[in-house]
Amino acid sequence: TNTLDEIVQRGKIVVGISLSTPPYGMTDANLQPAGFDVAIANLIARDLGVELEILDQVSQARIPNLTSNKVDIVISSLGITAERAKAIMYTNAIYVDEQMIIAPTSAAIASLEDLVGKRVGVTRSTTNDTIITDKAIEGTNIQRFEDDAATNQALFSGQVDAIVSGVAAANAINKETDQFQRKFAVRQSPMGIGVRRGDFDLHQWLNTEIMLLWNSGEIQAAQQEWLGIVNEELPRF
Amino acid sequence: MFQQFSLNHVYFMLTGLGWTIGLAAIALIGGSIAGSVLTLMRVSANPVLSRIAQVYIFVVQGTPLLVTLFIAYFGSTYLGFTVAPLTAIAVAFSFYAAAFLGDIWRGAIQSVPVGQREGAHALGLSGADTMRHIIIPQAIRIATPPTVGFFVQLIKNTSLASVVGIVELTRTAQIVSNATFKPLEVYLTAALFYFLVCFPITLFSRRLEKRLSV
Amino acid sequence: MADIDDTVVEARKVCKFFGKFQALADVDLKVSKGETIVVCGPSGSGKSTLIRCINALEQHQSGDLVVCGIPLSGTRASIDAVRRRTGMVFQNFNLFPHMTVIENCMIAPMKVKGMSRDEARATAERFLKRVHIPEQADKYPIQLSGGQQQRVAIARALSMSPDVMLFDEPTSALDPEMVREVLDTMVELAQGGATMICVTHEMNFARQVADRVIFMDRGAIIEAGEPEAFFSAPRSERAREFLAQILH
Amino acid sequence: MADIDDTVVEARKVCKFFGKFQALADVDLKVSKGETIVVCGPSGSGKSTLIRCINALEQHQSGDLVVCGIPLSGTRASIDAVRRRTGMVFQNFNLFPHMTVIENCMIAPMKVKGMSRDEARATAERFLKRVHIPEQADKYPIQLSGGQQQRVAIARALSMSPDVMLFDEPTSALDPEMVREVLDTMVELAQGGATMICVTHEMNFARQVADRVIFMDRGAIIEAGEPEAFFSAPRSERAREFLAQILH
Amino acid sequence: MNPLDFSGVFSRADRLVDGVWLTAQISLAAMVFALAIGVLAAVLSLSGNRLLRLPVFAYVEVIRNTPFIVQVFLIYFGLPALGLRLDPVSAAILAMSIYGGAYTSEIIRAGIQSINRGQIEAGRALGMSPLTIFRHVVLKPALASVFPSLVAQFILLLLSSSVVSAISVAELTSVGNDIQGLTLRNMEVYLIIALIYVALVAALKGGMTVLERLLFPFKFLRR
Ligand SMILES: Nc1ncnc2c1ncn2[C@@H]1O[C@H](COP(=O)(O)OP(=O)(O)OP(=O)(O)O)[C@@H](O)[C@H]1O
Ligand SMILES: Nc1ncnc2c1ncn2[C@@H]1O[C@H](COP(=O)(O)OP(=O)(O)OP(=O)(O)O)[C@@H](O)[C@H]1O
Ligand SMILES: [Mg+2]
Ligand SMILES: [Mg+2]
Repeated sequence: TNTLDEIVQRGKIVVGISLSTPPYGMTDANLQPAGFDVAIANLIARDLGVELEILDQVSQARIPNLTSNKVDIVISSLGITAERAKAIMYTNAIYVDEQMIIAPTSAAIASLEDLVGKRVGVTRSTTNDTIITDKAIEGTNIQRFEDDAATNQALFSGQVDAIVSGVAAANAINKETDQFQRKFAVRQSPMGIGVRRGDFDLHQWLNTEIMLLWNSGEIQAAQQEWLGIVNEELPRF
Repeated sequence: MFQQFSLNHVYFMLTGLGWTIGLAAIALIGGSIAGSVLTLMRVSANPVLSRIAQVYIFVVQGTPLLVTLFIAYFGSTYLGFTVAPLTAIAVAFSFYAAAFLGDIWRGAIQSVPVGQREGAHALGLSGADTMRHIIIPQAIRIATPPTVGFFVQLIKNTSLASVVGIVELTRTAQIVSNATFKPLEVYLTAALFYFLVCFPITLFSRRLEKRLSV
Repeated sequence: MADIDDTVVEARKVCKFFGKFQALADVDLKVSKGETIVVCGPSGSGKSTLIRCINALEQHQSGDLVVCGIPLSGTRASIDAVRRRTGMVFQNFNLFPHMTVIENCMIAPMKVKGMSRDEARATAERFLKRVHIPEQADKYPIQLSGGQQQRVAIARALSMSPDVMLFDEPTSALDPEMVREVLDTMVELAQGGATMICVTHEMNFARQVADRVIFMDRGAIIEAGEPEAFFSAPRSERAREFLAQILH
Repeated sequence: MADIDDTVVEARKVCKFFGKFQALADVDLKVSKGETIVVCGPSGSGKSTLIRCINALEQHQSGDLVVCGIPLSGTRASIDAVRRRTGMVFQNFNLFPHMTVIENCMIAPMKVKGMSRDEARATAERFLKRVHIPEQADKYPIQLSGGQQQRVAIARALSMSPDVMLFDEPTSALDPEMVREVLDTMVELAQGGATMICVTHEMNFARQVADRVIFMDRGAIIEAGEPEAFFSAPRSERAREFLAQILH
Repeated sequence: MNPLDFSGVFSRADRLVDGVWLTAQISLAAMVFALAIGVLAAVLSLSGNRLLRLPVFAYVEVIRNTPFIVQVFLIYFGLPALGLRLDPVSAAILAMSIYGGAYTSEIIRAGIQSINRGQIEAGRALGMSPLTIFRHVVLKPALASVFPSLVAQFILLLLSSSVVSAISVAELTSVGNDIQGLTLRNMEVYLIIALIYVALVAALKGGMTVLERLLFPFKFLRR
């Protein structure tokens, strides 16, 4: 079966998005799906000339939904790693996030060394998690929470000394309060769209689409609207 | 970008509550049917059937419901077919509830004194008539409180349905919590909704227990 | 099912084992129509097992047991047929607590004999009158005294018009003053011509109506005879000991 | 706590109500040291209530009740003191199922009298010997026959060396052959000089050892007298009826 | 459809072992505390005093009728506002104890009520104080009679420990979720996790059966 043909034939693309990970996937004030991932999904559906159906998914269901044909693609702030790429195929990046350390303004934290002996919160299974796990110096106490709300709450309630967060979330926190500030960036990480292994036609079409959307400036506009920053360059592979 | 936790969100959570109640109904009905089958297997004179039921109960009770649901929904692909979310829920919850209800109901049936069965047999009542007119009416009174108690847990467990993409109460709470970054307030609201649904049921069960014990 | 002679129960060399334990050892017994038999013996001697085998609540393993002309072969059909034609009264009454007195007496005639509700009610009322408690028909068992409950149990068994009534220590769970009313009911039954096998230690009852007293020990029938002869001069040592013990 | 005379129990116009229902009506009773009293009467006549008031399991509402020289006034102290000095044996034994026989007999001496474990064990062994079952010391109650269990219950009560032993139908839950062994134990006790109040319908026991038989009905003591006189010629109509009923 | 590939799970077996160990520890600790809370609450709920019964009623009903995850959040994120800051493991044990205690108390209450009144009267007749009667006459047979229900509840408590992954306790489910995130092999991880839980439950059941025989030998005797 060729997923690309199927999508066109049925006139509908089913996209798996987590609606509980703002600003990527969320609901707006009218409780309609919104966010960066949703914006990209809309553009893709428009250019395919088909209707868009969004399937809300919890993080454990993202990949099974894809591999068991419940969705056609996954746009769900999926960080790209080599091990993950064994389970699914990634398209070219649609956003490169920067993992920031956020901590109370009063805390003297300037480098990974300063995190030794401290409790660092992160949302489980996100790129943030992968990166801090990879980079943290021996002795750093990493605590993994199930979603961003819990991770942020841990910081607010003092249950952790710092958290690792994407730029957008950091912006949002700063908008709310000045008790916490960004300390330093740990690393940059690209995020792509997930496609079933072997779906080469669809994969190729999406890469083409991403290149066109970048050239037309629509990806940048979506980044600006939802993430508050615009990447200078997107890596391609 | 943070939204204020507003009445709008509460409405949204109410739609989730609607799903929760619907799912609970599916789980209760499916679970009761499957539970009856398992109970009959468990109390049957056939040692093979009873043994199968025993192993089934042990394995399913020992497996987290999330995993059961996950396997029901996604595992079917490995067998070459796909199932709709609601089908998966009906199947997984029925299987899960059957394991617990089978246990509860078997206990109730066996706690009817043997003298009752013998009294019926001595009168010449058939096995089926004995079950229907003598054993089950008495077992129901014994089984009702623990059954109702289990139903409450089942209602709370429908929160796991989010894994198959259903936006029930707990999932709406997650979504709202992540949009507002106010997990405490949001989850407390959700807890209140659950409480309002479940408390009348446990209260009913307590009443029943009291009435039956006198 | 030829009932040509008057034999209601005939046991020949009946044995019953629970696992390795032998509860009945080569029991021979013949009970004719209209007879009243009293069975006594120490605890664990197999009295209950004997009458439970007779109405097929237990299955004997060897020997022949013919009840109401039906050889108990272990088939469903023979078991069902025998249970229909025997009535049983238990020590603990075993009334159905969720049914009223009259419902207790109606359920078997309706479900087993296929009587209509009205017919069953009429029958039940007749037998409740026979045991002198027609006015309790609509109460639940728990609202009755022990003596009344046991009389309901007798009426319930009678409502199937059995060929033989089996009693397993029907008075031993009763308060002393209630024993009398149940025994009186049983005496009436016996004098009315019913065939009865009663496990009981009420020796006055045995004296009054038993045609034969049977003494069991360790699964075997040790002695059988007319009540007067048995009580005044038991032949076996064991029966003597036993009687000395229960007639403190 | 002047025990100058030999009175162990003295009741004067004792009344006991359950709600509006009067269970004891102006009961007068005097029991002296070494006496054996048998109490009988129909079900619900207040026999149990009487002996439960005597050991303060129930609180009477009016009248005076003095047990072992202690006026039962309802205070914690008087209740505790009376319970220590009375021993009670129940119809259903009420042994502690989770303790071995000897532990059943040791727990009260240790926890109430503060005996050491060794002392309590020695006492318990003595009383188990007295009731003729020293060899069952390490079994659990469920492993014993009913008669043995009741004898353990007697030993347990004796282990507190009570001034008076109270028995509430100690043999009525027993198989007929076991009644004898318990009665024998009680006879030995009585003949050994113990003060005993026994609710029982075992008339032969009463004949053998009772100093007085007390007949109760509807909460009142109707008749009291020597056993022979009471059994052969009860004065009251009610007692006559009752005796006719239980001596079927 | 992807073929099943367990290599990413097996290569992280050491982390699973750590997770199992932590799951076992917090579950056992919670069982002990839940039992203690359950006994206390059961006694209070049977007391004649309304002022003692009412709080227990409220406790049991609130806990039974609200999701466990909310109770976990309140203890971990809510208590700091009151000045009590617990590390994740302590918060998890506390939450599980409170949750298990509510169910346990109902079970133990039933056990205490199932004790024959005659037992208590026998204790009184022997002159025992109420406390002595409770400790030596009531509690042990009560626990013995409801032991199977307690074990069933403990199994549910063990399974409920998976929820505390939400407050960053690295128990079995949490380790499983980590591995899912790293490998995206969700089905494989869940199959292994389910097997481990079934094994844990089997071990718990086995242990409890042995314990039952040791603690309550009188339950297994026949004449
Ligand atoms: N279902 C059973 N399984 C195993 N053994 C049994 C069973 N039923 C009875 N027995 C044993 O068979 C023997 C005879 O039992 P039965 O009940 O017939 O005695 P009984 O004479 O009626 O005694 P009792 O006077 O105590 O009622 C006893 O030793 C008893 O333990
Ligand atoms: N706790 C109680 N509450 C209410 N009524 C009670 C209570 N205990 C006893 N009674 C009533 O008091 C009356 C006397 O009871 P009691 O147990 O003393 O009688 P008894 O002579 O021992 O009878 P039995 O021979 O049946 O044991 C009965 O009518 C009984 O119903
Ligand atoms: Mg018997
Ligand atoms: Mg009494």
